[in-house]
Amino acid sequence: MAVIMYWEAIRRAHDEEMARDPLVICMGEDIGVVGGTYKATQGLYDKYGPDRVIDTPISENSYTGLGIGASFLGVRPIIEIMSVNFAWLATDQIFNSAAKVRYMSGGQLTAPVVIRSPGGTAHQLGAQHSARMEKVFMGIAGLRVVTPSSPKQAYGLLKSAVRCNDPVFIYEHELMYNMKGEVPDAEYFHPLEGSEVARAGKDLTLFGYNISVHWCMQAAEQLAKDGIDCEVIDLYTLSPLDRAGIKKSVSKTHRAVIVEEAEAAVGVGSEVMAIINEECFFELDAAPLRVSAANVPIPYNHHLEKATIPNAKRVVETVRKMFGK
Amino acid sequence: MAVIMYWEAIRRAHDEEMARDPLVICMGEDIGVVGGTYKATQGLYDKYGPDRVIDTPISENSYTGLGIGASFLGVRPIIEIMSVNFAWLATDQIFNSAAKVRYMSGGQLTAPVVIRSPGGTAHQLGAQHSARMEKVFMGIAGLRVVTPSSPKQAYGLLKSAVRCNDPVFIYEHELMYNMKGEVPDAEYFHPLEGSEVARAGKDLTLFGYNISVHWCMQAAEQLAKDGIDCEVIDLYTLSPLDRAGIKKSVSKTHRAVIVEEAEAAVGVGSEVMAIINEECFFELDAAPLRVSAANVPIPYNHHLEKATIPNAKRVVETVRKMFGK
Amino acid sequence: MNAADKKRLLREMLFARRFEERCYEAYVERKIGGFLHLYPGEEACAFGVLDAARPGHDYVITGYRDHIHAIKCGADPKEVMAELFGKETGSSKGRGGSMHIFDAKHHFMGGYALVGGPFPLAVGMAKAIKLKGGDEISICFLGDAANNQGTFHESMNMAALWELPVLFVCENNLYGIGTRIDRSTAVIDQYKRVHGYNIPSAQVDGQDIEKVHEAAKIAIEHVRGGKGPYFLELMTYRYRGHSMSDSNAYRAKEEERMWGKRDPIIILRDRLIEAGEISMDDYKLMDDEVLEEIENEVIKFAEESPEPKVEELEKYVLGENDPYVRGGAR
Amino acid sequence: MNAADKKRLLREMLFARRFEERCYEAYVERKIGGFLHLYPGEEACAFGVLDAARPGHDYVITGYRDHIHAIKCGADPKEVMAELFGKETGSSKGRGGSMHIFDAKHHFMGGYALVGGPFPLAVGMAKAIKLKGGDEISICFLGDAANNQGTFHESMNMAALWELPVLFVCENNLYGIGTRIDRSTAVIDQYKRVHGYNIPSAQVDGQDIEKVHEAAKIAIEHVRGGKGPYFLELMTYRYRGHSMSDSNAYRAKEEERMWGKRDPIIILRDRLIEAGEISMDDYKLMDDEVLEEIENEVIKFAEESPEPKVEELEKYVLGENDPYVRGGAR
Ligand SMILES: Cc1ncc(C[n+]2csc(CCOP(=O)(O)OP(=O)(O)O)c2C)c(N)n1
Ligand SMILES: Cc1ncc(C[n+]2csc(CCOP(=O)(O)OP(=O)(O)O)c2C)c(N)n1
Ligand SMILES: [Mg+2]
Ligand SMILES: [Mg+2]
Repeated sequence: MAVIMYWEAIRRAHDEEMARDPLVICMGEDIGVVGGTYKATQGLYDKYGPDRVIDTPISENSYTGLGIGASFLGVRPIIEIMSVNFAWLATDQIFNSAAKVRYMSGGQLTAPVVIRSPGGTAHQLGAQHSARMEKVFMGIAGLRVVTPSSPKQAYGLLKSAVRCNDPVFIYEHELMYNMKGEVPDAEYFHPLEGSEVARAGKDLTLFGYNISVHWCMQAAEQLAKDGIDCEVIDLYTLSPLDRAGIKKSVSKTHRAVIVEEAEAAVGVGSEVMAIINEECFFELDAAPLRVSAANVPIPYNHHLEKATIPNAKRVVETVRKMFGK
Repeated sequence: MAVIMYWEAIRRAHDEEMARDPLVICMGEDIGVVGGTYKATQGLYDKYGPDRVIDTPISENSYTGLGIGASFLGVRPIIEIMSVNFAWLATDQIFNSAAKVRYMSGGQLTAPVVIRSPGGTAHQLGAQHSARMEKVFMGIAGLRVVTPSSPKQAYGLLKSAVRCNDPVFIYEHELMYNMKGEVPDAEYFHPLEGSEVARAGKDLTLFGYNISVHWCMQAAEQLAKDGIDCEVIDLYTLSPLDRAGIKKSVSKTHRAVIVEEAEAAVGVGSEVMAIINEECFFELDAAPLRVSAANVPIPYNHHLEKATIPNAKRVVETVRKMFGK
Repeated sequence: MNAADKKRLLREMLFARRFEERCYEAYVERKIGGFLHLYPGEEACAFGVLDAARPGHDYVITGYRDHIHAIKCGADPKEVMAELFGKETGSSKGRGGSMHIFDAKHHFMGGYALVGGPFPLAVGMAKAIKLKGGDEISICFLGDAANNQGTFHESMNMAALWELPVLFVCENNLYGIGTRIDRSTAVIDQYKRVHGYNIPSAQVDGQDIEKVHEAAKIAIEHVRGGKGPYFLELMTYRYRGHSMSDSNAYRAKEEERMWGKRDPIIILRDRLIEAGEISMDDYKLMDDEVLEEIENEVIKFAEESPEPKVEELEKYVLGENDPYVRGGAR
Repeated sequence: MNAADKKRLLREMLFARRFEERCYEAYVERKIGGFLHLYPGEEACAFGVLDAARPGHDYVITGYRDHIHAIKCGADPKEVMAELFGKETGSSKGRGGSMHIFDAKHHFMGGYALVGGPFPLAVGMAKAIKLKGGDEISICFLGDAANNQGTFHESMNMAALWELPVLFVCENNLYGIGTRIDRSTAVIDQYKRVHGYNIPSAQVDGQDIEKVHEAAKIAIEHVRGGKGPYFLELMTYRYRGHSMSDSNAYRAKEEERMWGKRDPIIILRDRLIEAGEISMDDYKLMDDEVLEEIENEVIKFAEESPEPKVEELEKYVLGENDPYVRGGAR
């Protein structure tokens, strides 16, 4: 198994799918000649040409809509939105067209588009470039939402998303493109539904997704030294959330902390808590807790920014508090 | 106290605020000559003229942005988005400009806009005209979100929202404009934060907002006959949610059911549950439950539509189930 | 256009008119719900353009005022009516409703309810056609007021930039709901608005189907010939309110009278009578036949069709048994 | 423009150039974080237009490439630099950063990071001015690629329709990040794109501050005179990458050389030297003074200023003690 970076994994998935099927195309701002802000499409322009690797004008709603329209006729566009902050502009087409067309046409049309976009708070990008929009995407019927926490997932989720007949939103992370990890040499399709036990444990479940999985893993190591054995669940699918996986883990550990990069309100944390309440309330030995961002537009100043976003330390503190330590 | 309709209450608030302050204006599609799809601005065009009662082109993102820009200079626009389904198009300006400008300017600029829009599933309007977007708006730092369940609230919340220096989103409901209710004859300002005990009870708390308050009230009456005494909490403020009010009621009744018109995922229900878990988990005698919409784009067919959206009957059934009846 | 074509089109337009009027009645009878946007007055637009195109082959998309476009593409009027009645036999299995008629097998790619939403979808279909190398074109019908939406601008730019085979048809009925075009739009002539994208365009009387047909032929030849997009503005008028809930109070009676005299069906009928191709009695007979067909076949079918099953509420949200959801067919 | 004005503007532009170059260094030294978009090469645009306007009085808004526009409006360069350093004394109290410089008291209404976002905000400010009856105008600076955003179209239409006092200045540097204008835009001459809204426009050499100033005077007279919006396209070039993370690899070296010879500062300097208004030594002295001021005042201030307090993280999200939050002052 080769060790490659997250962006390389995404690039590889693009390349393989485009080589296989001439109707797989990719599009977005600066993805062609430049090869993508995060290099996810590097070299593809030279290989597949401008008709299939399309540098779009700055017109998020319409180029997304264009991809959706093309998908009605069997084209499989992989649409990059350079940063999820700009995705607000495209929500109309994503939610009103892609997510609804199958239903409102009584199953006649499908919109097999993949929309990829990095979210998250990177380094001092400020209020308008640090959005975490996962919670918005995961609340919409008709849209699948997945979010890779590793190069392997980044590769395998994109592969499956391209082939799946439903619209899939892939929420990547600006800080993770250079992360390294093993990716199978053989073609690999990651499931679009489910969750993964990133670390088995018995005392408490830490729920993470995307970057917060890593905070959870670090925290778990730290907590192991205190004698608290954490299970870490990687929620790589945000919609539909893996109710069975959540139930299974909490039924075993009886405690839960959900770690999310976004502000708490109506987020991944609240939904996971609601599922826990619905699925296994009486299994709980303590009130589940959330570790979330401060409820502010992201400040530019480095210290303020750091104070806004959760990290492993805050996870550790929260867990210790739960155990009264 | 006069008994007037919800739309009349909104119209009255517009009229009073416009009469008082020449910098209060209103804008939106067909709000002028036609007087608004739901009559919320009826007669104002003739009274205040086209410079202050502005029929806009169909350009949701930009006319909302226009209102926001005007508000930087002290104008107080009341912006109507004809239906919340179209608000996706304006989310960029609402969230990226209005909600963030105060923070990212270090407090120099404020965006005292009011954005009003009816959401909800009315009668057979289909997938693209039946959105319930409350959960999207309430997850954004820097934006206040309120939602009136009665003419009095509709009047008083708009009055306060116009005067408040923060951007306020008012989530109305297509099915409620003709609802009648008492509105104080004297000028009245409803608080923009908090919640109301719509019905006091001791056995269980039903949480509702906007139209679902009415389902809760009907259900409570029904359940009273079964000997279950429900408290109904009207969450007229969706952001920030009234943590203290939620805690107080659940600490008294020890049981909670949250009733929302939207699909469950990352919604009002999940957030209220999370707050209950955080604030008063050990007060609970039963797992809290949600009554939510089916997870589908809204179907046109009347029976399917009815099966999608909660109602008083489903609330009653859920409560009975909780009591094992 | 020869005499036979004209007669056929007269019947088709008359059918469309009666179909829509019958919808009106059915709405009043509460057989149809939701928002209902009718087409009377504008028939020459859809029929003139699509008769010059290849309906069923070219891909067509439009807004919420969509019944007639669907029918002209080949959708069975019975299924369209059944859709309005919310029945399982409807074009969209009762899930879509009036604003969301679909008939994919006849390449009618749907009615959409967000104003401006179909622009990019149409351009995307054109992109797909070009990529696949087909000889279809993409045709997008939308109203005048839709042109103020940002998607108009973004879509025109991309269509022109990439020389995509898409024909934009602007049904300019002078109003967006109750707002007259000069109150929403700085430049009233819509065909001029595409000059900023180097898209060729024309403005034509939308009440005279022969003129529409002629202009559409030129436009379609351009688009199908691989020369990129074209924008055709048709000046027309709707005889009813914007939708059923609209009283039309904002329109001057004089204006309505003026346009009433320019009824596309009457214009064509009188021309055929004048040319001795049909008599007034022929026309009346035609009308009777149409009315009977609508009543005895279309309405009957819709009435008698079954409702969707409530147990199937969650069907069509996502695909069923998609192997890649489980990580591929292993 | 008289000689004194030219000399003053030369110094202002030189200051801007050195300011930006110093930002570059500070970024490399990791004193500045985030995205940093610099202005070298384009100075004649901001200075030519704003010198013809009333900076501090007229309302100005722009994108993320905003330091210099803020300074020309009257923002203290020390505070701008402190903002870039993320300090409490910064223009936006360290909360905004490079892309979000604000100086409301000088009517610099901010830098915004969503491409196309300022268009409607600028039109809204113009609406407010008109409503309040002031003699200010609203000035919106944005790049060429921003014109492909839907907000361009929507905003132009509303500005023209309501004849609002707004001047749109397009800083056309031929690229949107790495995408050359002809690869994103069907009609390359941006001033032509506003014909579809009946907005008067002009295209001018953006490297020659005198030409910019002259064109801006005409434009501003039009706008301030109550005749509605105006669109001014300035042909320019950025000498650095789009932002600090950009290598500029996509630009032809020949093109860069060609534009490098058209440096707005050198053009003005040489013209003044030729006219005998200044000597090369005067210029060098000026440069030394500017460099010293930046180092000893601007950078020093930024370096020595305090960081925001972490306890104040949640300040500025919403207003404090707003009486209407509690239902009015009772
Ligand atoms: C995005 C969006 N905004 C507003 C509406 C409400 N609306 C429906 S139709 C319409 C007028 C459209 O007029 P036009 O495009 O001229 O088409 P016409 O109805 O005249 O055929 C409006 C404002 C909508 N459906 N979608
Ligand atoms: C809505 C949105 N889409 C994309 C981006 C990413 N982006 C930042 S600047 C830029 C190019 C803008 O080019 P132009 O308008 O010509 O301005 P310039 O940088 O050349 O001055 C892009 C695509 C963004 N910030 N916002
Ligand atoms: Mg119209
Ligand atoms: Mg540029």
